[in-house]
Amino acid sequence: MKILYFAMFRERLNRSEEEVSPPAEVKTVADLIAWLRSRDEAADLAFEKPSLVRAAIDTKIVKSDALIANAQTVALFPPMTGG
Amino acid sequence: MKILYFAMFRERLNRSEEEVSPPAEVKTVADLIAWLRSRDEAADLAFEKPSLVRAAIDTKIVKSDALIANAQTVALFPPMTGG
Amino acid sequence: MAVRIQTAAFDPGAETNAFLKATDGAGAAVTFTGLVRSAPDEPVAALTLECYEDLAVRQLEDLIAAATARFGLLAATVIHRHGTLLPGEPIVQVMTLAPHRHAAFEGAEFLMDFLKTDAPFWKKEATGDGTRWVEARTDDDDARERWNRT
Amino acid sequence: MAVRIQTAAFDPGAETNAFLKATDGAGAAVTFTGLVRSAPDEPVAALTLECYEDLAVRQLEDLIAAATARFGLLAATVIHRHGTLLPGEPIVQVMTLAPHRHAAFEGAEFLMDFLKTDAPFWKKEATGDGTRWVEARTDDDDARERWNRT
Repeated sequence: MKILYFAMFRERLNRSEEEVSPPAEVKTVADLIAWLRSRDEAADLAFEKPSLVRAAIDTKIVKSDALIANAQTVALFPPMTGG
Repeated sequence: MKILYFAMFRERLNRSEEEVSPPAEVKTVADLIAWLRSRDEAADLAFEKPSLVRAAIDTKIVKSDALIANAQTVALFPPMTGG
Repeated sequence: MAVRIQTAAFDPGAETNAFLKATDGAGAAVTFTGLVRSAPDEPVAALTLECYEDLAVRQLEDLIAAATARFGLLAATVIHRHGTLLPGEPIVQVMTLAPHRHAAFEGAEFLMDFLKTDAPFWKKEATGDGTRWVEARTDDDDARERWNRT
Repeated sequence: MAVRIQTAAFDPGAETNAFLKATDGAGAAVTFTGLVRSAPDEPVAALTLECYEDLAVRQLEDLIAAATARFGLLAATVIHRHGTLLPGEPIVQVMTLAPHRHAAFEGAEFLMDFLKTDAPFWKKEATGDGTRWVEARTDDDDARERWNRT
């Protein structure tokens, strides 16, 4: 599964994407974020406010309880500031 | 005093302006319209619905009770349809 | 702040670009362009606008001053044509510049809503059945009236 | 209906004129242009926009489809830049075409209000004090929310 990071998350993690293979008990976007935080101090800091993490699965915006099974790409990003 | 006519009024009266000298008892725009109607069958028809006559005195829009003393130019026109 | 009343055609995009020359402190610009409309159910061959030019300039300058004060506009311009126009041709263009988008949008809508009922232009449509003066619309009065409620 | 995401600069007026090429049945066109804002009290040296392009195209196409259905638009286009922009440069342009003016205005405002919160762009400002990510504004959420009430 590919994870994409944008904006402040990309900067704090110093990478724009990575391939990960989370264990079977990581079922939702919220689980995935918790698992990423458990692996890595930079990720722990970047995602310390879960209310400020937005996600998309395969270019569709989802809520944090969305299931990641079958996801090819999960994008994690801060609230959007377009326009 | 110069009277200007616009749009449907100009067409019905077949003139865009004229010089008039109303008698002293013609004090307001409404009086002026009534006096114009009394003089002329075309004007009588053109101004038969007073609620559809708008007026400006010296390029300032006024109500029908506005006084015409000191007016140099009185314009009479239908409701505006700009834009 | 500028008002232009003219019979000549104007170029909507060139006017917008000229308007956007001075944008200090601006974050938002709105251009409204009104076009001669001809629809299959209401075909119009041509539209002729008559104008009381001296009064139109005065009314539009007053409207721009009111919109500028009310919405904090940085600039506003109104261009209005008269004479005979064909379907698809621009009749009117209102442009507003503001620090933020709501002011720019509201300023432009305010100007258009008042312009419809308070600027001395009169429209005559030519259709297959001859010509007729366009009547003032009560929904234009309603659109204008909403600004007195808010 | 068109969405363009690009790093290249665009010409606001030329885009409006291209958009106004096909105006059958249209009476009203609105162009909104968002500019990089630098004010004396909040000076900005440059603004860098980051974008998730595949998601942005999808989100903007969905927003245009929603606005078109809701307001009966005849056409709508969104152009959005990313990369580094200087004060006064256009960031975003939304254009709508409709039979009448309220639909054109409302369609453009709807698109801008949703674009602010639902299009995956992130802004980073460079000022005299360094750079900082622009935080999402709660009044942008409020602006978006009003369309769910009406």
